[in-house]
Amino acid sequence: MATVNITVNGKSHSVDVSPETLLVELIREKLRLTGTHVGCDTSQCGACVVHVDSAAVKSCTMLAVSADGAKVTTIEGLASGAGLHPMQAAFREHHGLQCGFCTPGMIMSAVDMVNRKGNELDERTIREELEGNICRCTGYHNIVKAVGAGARAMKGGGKTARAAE
Amino acid sequence: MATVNITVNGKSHSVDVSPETLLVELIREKLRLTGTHVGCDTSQCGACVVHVDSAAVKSCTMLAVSADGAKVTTIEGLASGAGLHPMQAAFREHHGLQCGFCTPGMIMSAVDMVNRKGNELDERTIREELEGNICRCTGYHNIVKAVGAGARAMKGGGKTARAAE
Amino acid sequence: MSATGIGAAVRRKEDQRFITGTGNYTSDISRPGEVRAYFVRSPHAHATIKKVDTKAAEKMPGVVAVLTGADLAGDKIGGLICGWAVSSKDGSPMKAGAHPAIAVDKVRCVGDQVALVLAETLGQARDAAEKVKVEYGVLPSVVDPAKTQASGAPQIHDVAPNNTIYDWHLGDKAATDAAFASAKHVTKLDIVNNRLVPNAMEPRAAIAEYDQGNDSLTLWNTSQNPHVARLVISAFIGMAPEHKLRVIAPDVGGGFGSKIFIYPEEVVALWACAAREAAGEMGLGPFGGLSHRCAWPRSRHACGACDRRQP
Amino acid sequence: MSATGIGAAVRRKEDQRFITGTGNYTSDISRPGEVRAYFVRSPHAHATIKKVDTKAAEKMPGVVAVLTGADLAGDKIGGLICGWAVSSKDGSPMKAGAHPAIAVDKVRCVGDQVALVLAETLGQARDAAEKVKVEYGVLPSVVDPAKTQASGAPQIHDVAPNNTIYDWHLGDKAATDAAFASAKHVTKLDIVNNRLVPNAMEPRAAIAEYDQGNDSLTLWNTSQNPHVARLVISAFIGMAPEHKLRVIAPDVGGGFGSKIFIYPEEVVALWACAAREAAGEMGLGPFGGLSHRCAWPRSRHACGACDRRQP
Repeated sequence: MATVNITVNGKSHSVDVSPETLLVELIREKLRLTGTHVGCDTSQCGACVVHVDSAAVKSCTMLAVSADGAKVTTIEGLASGAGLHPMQAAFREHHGLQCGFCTPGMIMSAVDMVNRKGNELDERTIREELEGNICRCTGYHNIVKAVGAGARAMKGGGKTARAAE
Repeated sequence: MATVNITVNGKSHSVDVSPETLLVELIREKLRLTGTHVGCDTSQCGACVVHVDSAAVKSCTMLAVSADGAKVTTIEGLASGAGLHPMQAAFREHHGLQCGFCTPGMIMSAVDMVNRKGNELDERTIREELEGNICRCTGYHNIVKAVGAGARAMKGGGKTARAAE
Repeated sequence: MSATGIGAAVRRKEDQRFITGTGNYTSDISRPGEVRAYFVRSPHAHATIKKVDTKAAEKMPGVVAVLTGADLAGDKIGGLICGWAVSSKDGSPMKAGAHPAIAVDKVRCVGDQVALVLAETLGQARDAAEKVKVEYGVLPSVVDPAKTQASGAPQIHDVAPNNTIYDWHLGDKAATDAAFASAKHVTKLDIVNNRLVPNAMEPRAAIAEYDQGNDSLTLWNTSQNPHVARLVISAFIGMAPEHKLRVIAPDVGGGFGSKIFIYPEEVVALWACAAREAAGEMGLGPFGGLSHRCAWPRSRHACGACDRRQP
Repeated sequence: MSATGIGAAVRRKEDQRFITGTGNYTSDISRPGEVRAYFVRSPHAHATIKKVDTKAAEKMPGVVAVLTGADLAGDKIGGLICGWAVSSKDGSPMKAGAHPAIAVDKVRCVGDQVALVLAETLGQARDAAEKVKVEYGVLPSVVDPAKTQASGAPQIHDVAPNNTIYDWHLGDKAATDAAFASAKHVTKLDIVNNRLVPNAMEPRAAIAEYDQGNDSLTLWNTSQNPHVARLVISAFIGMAPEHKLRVIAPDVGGGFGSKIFIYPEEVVALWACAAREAAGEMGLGPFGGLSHRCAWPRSRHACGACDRRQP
């Protein structure tokens, strides 16, 4: 067993894990934050995207011990306070989800996209940047709309959104 | 933390507990054997009676660490195989229970009574011996009948019953 | 009498699980990530609460939160109600005092709830509860019902002068008086009712769970009437709309009427899950995201703690 | 178009939990004392099973039980059914082969279930699964549907000669022949239907729980129709009477029809809880009394593993 010291959504945890434990297993099974999903086990689908030290990471690709000392944000910790993060609100407003399974990963990737590429994202950029996130319900069209709208909405609330990480 | 090695219902366990943990807490919360009940926390009611090395013990009165190395039988392990122990069958047959909360302790005390006093128990003996087990539903009358009948039934199946411990 | 006919004994189906230790009483239930609750209770029958200092308790190992009556009042959780309203003979309604689920300014019986400690284990919660410092202003108490209405008796609820909640009369006074007046012989007798203390084998217990996704609450409790519990906790106490509150009564270890009532601990367990979760105090506790489950494993408190004839 | 009138967008209530990570999909559920399940699967499309040696696997850390098709057959658990019966044009019923939930004598596709490993953690179950030794007698396989009925093609099910389950005709043959005979021009065309592979984001998963006290089973699964699942698992597979089986479908992460079916893993998870509990193999496992909870966390297996065009 190894001890991982990790800050998740602003709270610090010290968790004993076996060495082969994946970050997503620590998040889901040890911390019981089940908003981060596992869709494929093969790093293709992106349902497990979280932010590790402010960068989007597929948490099924990272060992828990590699996240020792890291600050992690999951979908549960994205919004500051009781309301929604602007990107969450945009997914609802634009019907950017159906079954909801891919949605946490989509939103975490989208926020990372804005952090890297800014608030004005054209459709082509959004579609390229979402390559690592698979959805099977929506056909992507409304997801692309939601990400664009969410990116613009983050301009005003950007500080709050970043502060949450 | 202390490690307690204990055999419960024929299976051995190695359990880490804090030193003040009671035997009943180990049984209920660590092993999740919830048939043993806590009615009073003060060793009056007898709902927590189990057998420790073949003697009836109020498991809320014994520290878990004191049971290190012991063989424990709880209500879940009383019957051998899928059927009922003769004392369990007698409680059902004679309606020796209502809400069922005191029943596991009653049955474990009754079996211990037979082990100590034999298969022919008169009403006065049974009532005296049940002093440490409180029931609030039945008025005791059918419990006394059940214990007497169960004791006689154990004559035939006594070996099986004892073997289970 | 045939084996299956009229007069034959009918064996109960539920006995199978009760005699094999596989029943499912409230405190047998475990939910992932649950925290354990322990109440700090008043040692006085009547006292003002001057100060509740939770700081030292909050620093104890495993403690998730220490909550007080002020926190509860701040979240606007209503007090417990009396389900049976009685009017006095003059027609005035009963003068029932407020009954907050955690006492705020004053305790009114031994064992009144003063604070709630939530921790990873019950032992930790109990240890931390000893560190909650409560300053009481002890007041004279009255423990004999016959003396409560005497002149100068301590006044428990301001809304009920002379500690009189109602003055209840039934029947036809004029006809009764006339009957006695014309009676050949009249016998006078003081009748004192026995005090009834239902004292089931299973202590009270509760587990509450808040589902953030549906904004809904579930309460498992040792209840004789979960439907009424849902109605009262929803409509009168204001915890959640009825369709967002589920009350589950699993196997109940005796009740004798005492488990008809809604008890403060059940309300507090629900509130601790829901309201405090929203405030971020429990949501990311020691178990990560799922500590919005609060298990209050057991207490015998409500059975006769204020009755000097009961230990 | 008013904000609330006809034509206004209606925001979905369920979105709130899905966008905040507080949904409740099958593999998000955790039950106290659950053991984790991992299946040993066939690497061959067609092979006899000569021997399944579980001894080494049973000695691996954390292992509770290793179960095989022989164990399942011994407990008389029925195979999976085809819910849509089709008769051939000659009126004969379809020739559906047996479909045991764990293969017994023969595997018939890559990924066919051969053994189940139950352990305290999924990692332990997976490690132990590698120690299950299966001796196969590899048989020729047929993977192109167009070649399955050719002379000399490998025979998959003895009950279906030439691998033909049914020869289905619809319509009026005489009238169609007459129409073609009198047509001025006839175009001949081979039509090959696309293969459809519904591939939802949420993999299949199941959690089964056996309540010894009530002798009842609960299954949580990723199902589009829990009521039918209960009927089939009860009436056809014979796991338990319907009133002793509850099937709960929580949030489902896509299905597209693929989650209409009852899958072998769901049946096996239920059986592992109930039957093996009765046999004493699970009841007092590493978690004491409550290891009769079997969680099969996920697998993508059923989606196209036998389809050479799908990775």
